Amino acid sequence: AGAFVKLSGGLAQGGEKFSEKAFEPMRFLGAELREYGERSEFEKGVVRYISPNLRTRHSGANFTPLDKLDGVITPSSLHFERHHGGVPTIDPAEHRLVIHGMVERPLIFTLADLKRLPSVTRTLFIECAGNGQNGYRNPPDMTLTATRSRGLVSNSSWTGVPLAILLKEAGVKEGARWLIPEGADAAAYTRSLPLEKAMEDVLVAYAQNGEALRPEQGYPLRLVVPGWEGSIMVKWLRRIQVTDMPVMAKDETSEYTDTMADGKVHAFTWIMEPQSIITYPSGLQQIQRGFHEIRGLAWSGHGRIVRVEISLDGGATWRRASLEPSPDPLSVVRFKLGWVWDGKETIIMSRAWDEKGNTQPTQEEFFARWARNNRYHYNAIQAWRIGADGKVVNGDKTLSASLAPRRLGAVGMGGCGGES
Amino acid sequence: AGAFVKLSGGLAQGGEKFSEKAFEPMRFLGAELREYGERSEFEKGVVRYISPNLRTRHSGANFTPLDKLDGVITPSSLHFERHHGGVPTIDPAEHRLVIHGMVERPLIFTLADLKRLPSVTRTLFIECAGNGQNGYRNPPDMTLTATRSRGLVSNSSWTGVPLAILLKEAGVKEGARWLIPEGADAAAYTRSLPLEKAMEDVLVAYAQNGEALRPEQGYPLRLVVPGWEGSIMVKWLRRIQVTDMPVMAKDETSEYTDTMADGKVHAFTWIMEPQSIITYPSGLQQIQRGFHEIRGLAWSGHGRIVRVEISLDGGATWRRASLEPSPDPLSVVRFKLGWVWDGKETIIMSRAWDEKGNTQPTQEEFFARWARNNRYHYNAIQAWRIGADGKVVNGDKTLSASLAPRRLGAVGMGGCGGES
Amino acid sequence: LAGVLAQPGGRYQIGTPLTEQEVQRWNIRPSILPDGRGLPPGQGTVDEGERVYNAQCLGCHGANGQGGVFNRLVGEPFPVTKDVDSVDFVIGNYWQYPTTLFDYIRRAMPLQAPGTLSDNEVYALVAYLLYQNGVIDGSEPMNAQTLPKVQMPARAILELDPTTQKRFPWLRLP
Amino acid sequence: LAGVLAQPGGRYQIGTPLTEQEVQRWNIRPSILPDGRGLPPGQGTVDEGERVYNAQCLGCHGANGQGGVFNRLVGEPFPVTKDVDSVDFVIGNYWQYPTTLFDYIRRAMPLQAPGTLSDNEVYALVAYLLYQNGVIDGSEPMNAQTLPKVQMPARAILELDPTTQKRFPWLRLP
Ligand code: HEC
Ligand code: HEC
Ligand SMILES: [Ca+2]
Ligand SMILES: [Ca+2]
Ligand SMILES: [Ca+2]
Ligand SMILES: [Ca+2]
Ligand SMILES: [Ca+2]
Ligand SMILES: [Ca+2]
Ligand SMILES: [Co+2]
Ligand SMILES: [Co+2]
Repeated sequence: AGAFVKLSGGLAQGGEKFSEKAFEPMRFLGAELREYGERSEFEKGVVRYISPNLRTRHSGANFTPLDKLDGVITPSSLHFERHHGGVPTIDPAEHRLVIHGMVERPLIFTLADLKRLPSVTRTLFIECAGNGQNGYRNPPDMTLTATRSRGLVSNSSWTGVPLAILLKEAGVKEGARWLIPEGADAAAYTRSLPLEKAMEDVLVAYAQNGEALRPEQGYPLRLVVPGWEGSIMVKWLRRIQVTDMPVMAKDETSEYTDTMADGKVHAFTWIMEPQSIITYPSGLQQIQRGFHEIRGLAWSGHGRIVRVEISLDGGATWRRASLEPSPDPLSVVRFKLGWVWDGKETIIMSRAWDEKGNTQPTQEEFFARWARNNRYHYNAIQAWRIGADGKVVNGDKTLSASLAPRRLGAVGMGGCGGES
Repeated sequence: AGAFVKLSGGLAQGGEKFSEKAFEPMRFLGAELREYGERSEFEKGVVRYISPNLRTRHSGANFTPLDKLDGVITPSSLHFERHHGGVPTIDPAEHRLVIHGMVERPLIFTLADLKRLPSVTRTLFIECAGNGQNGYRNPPDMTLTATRSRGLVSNSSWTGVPLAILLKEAGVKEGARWLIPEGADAAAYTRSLPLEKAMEDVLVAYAQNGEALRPEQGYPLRLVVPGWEGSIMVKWLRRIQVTDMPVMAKDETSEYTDTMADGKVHAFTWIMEPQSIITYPSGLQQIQRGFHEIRGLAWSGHGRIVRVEISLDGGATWRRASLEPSPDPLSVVRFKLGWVWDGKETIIMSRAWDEKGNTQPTQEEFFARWARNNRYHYNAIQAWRIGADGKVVNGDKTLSASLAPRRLGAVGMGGCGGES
Repeated sequence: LAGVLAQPGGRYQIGTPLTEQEVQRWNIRPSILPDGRGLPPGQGTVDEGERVYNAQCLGCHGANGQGGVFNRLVGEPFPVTKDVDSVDFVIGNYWQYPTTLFDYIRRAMPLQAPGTLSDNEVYALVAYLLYQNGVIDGSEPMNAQTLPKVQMPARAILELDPTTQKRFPWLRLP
Repeated sequence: LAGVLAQPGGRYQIGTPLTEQEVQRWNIRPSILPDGRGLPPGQGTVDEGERVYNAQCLGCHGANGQGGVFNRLVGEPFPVTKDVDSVDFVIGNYWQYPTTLFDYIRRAMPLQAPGTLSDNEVYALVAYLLYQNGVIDGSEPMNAQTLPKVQMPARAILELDPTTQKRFPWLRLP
């Protein structure tokens, strides 16, 4: 952080249009066929961001490097991580999923069992409820990047068996309303999930982007709960208890509850509100005059993104970006707008609208509802300021002291924003 | 090969429904947050197939392990490879793309230049023209797997700049009809591509599944030519010459031409015909009685797959499989059909239909048109035979000696089927 | 989904039934519901809790739960306002259900050796932490009867998210 | 694509113009078109070709191009029929354009050191391989004038793929 990344640089050093080095690869045989590929050595700098402030890497989060990626699929090696007791090493031959509680017949499933059953593949975002937490800093963090602003989101193609099928196999009893899924990690992580949602569209996923789930994503089994906060999508899934009451687990009471401006605390804020983030040009990048395609990502747990607007004048006027076709209503979508930068200081922003008519608040609107010490579900519009020198920095306004905090949330020692 | 893979096995060894080992991961802290993830150690056997018969791994192909993957995205580490002089190591800061020949102004582009321009992301299959070559063996190869039958196909989300934009920047001159793209590999691989196709939908891609192209896929730049044979999608792209004539390169004359039953040789067989392959249950897998979801992959270079049919009786009757929603007309699509296996010997097959009404031929129909020594564009229906013991093997028929070869194509020492 | 081809009984007949005893063996860290269901036999006092805390928890959570390398567990004031830093959200001012404490400590603490505390030790730790937070007076031992009856101050400010309420009109917080 | 925002001249003004000389410097392995465009000055004979072949190619392609570790380059019969194994598709019976030989050998061979042959050596190798395949009598040296005029027997059986013809009605094979 701190160094500006020259993204739109032109030619080779020294004014030459190309160098003799460009011919080198043509002179020798390259690498042989391999069983399993790796990325180029020149891409080794594209990594998940891990805050230097973390007290432990056994419970915390890291960020998908949104400002260094293209398209909408998150490479599995770069999917953001969040866990509470480290990533367990699970032998899939020993792993089981048990469904018990208010059911006709408790059942135990092997992985092979689950893979025989009807499967579904969907492209879905997973977003940490703590995403955006760096937006709570006031005055704004001038070293903010798109990654640290909104990188607690990733987007993958998930394959699994509908949880509804497993529940029907076990036979849910009259009066059941809730599921308590449990992980096979050290923290035996649990949450509460309404049976109703499970019967609609929840997946017990075993594959991610075509291959087995990654360890950090719950290998060999996890819940995928389309559109809801990531923390409910229990990983390393080993047990689902069917009940008539939610468990009110630590991570749905003492964490993952929202503090509101009216002094109340909100529980079960499950559906993720619309978000958008401009990834190019974005914080700590460096651009040059002339044409650029402004690009970013948008998503909403309420449904399909139907419109993304971009302002090139600090929010005074807005124009419509074009959207790439989206594989699924609950997938991240890529937005784009062609633009010629004239070399003058410019504030750019984006805001997303979903099919239900929801959009993103300004910072002021957000803090009018949420308390300034809240840690979750921050989705206010992010601004970037392009200086006359082409350097891009956080363009958020400094809020009045009474409205927003000087140091809170992720920036302090609690929460899951990944920086503490 | 030779060993049968028990995919639908039930419980732990010794009749126990679960073992104490299942609790192990819960007793200790797991792995820490990491900058770059890796797959589980238990998945290390999921690799690209490299034939033991290859004379060199510097020019050849390997196969995507279709029978071990789910969904439709091919993990980039498992995308099939095909190259003629090894995989070059290219420094993206030194790499350039030059457009020259019949243009108003020859132009040189850095990677940074290309990334400023309008971008497009599409999910597209890439299939080697040699895919299916193992189908030329007669009698059929009883060790065939879905991977070795059709694994020279992969499916990725590609991001890049439309080639049309670059050509317009350079200004194509009157009379130009062709492009000759060249790679920066040892073989300086070239092909001919009609300008007309380039103006429609060809991409100069720099990203694959969200991140930079993989080295085997052309890092840092490759052509993606939607729906056409993979060999035309020049990798490590360094130069595009605009001409009025095709170059008739080695790999569009002495290779990648089809020998026909009438004695002729066909050039420029670019559009990939419909294909489908059942991946579960498939060759060398082992199943048990009861319910299974039959699953497979289908694609066509002519356009969207609109129907896949499955036969459970060796081709006598066909029923319609369900199709997962497809992100793009030229993406691979996943098909599925629920089925209860009664323990009797069964021959299963699939055939795909595209939106233009094209479908797959039987072996006999294919060899009535193509010569038995042809090496490319084999898309005949693949059958699997499930024995009464649940073992799955190649279910293709033995053809009469006059129709099909005993040993040809990929099985010999030429061609790109990846086995020679 | 597989309509015509499904097995007798309309089910897929996949998955193996477990006996209630096998379910118990699998369920090594049972969930505790807010009404106390799931709480095991046994009990513990504040004093016992203090001893276990000092031996097993103090290293991470500090003397008297005041915070150390990791989260503080004890603190004031109640109610939390928007000026209370979230690092000061603790059991006394923020936890809304007493059962959560038992459930969480038994399943997840101590961090590096979860699942090693006895039920009596967990009851004692719960008693100690509630006492330290000024929630209970410590006169009664914690057990399956007393624990669910504890009133957590922060329950008063907990509400259901309105968007969730609209989506699930039947939903009431315990 | 970016409509209203495009730069003056309707272009994006991205990419740097090259001089014709810079294009030449970049174009280290120029393409040879079927009509001979792109062929360099220089020439080579069958005898010269034999010497280069034995020194640089024989190890992989065998004595007289009969095949070794890698592809055979020389062989009969013509025309290829469906009974000819594809490993016997060679220059004499399967290659359709003489210019392809020059283009390919110069750009890609020898496998481990491509780009190291002189133009004269490439002409000589082309002469040698065409002679070995019985395509030429070897009386003339190979050069930019003679090479494009060589008639390859396999050109007679080459046709455009009918699907491609339908898609691009203007397309004719050279
Ligand atoms: C080795 C360090 C360590 C030890 C020892 C430890 N804890 Fe913790 N504790 C943590 C960490 C880290 C967390 C945060 C876990 C998370 O949510 O990711 C935590 C969280 C907690 C919480 C939840 C706090 C909140 O408000 O979110 C409680 C309660 C708790 N511990 C109690 C205990 C008790 C009781 C013991 C002793 C039996 C104990 N801890 C021992 C590290 C430790
Ligand atoms: C180290 C091994 C090696 C050497 C030395 C070598 N070649 Fe090759 N050659 C190959 C391989 C491997 C191929 C197949 C390349 C491919 O298409 O992937 C090939 C292909 C060819 C072909 C195309 C054959 C066809 O019908 O597809 C020609 C022609 C050829 N080589 C000529 C030469 C000449 C001339 C030389 C010497 C100047 C030479 N080779 C030296 C390995 C070699
Ligand atoms: Ca806390
Ligand atoms: Ca925490
Ligand atoms: Ca050949
Ligand atoms: Ca070859
Ligand atoms: Ca809401
Ligand atoms: Ca065709
Ligand atoms: Co979170
Ligand atoms: Co091929």
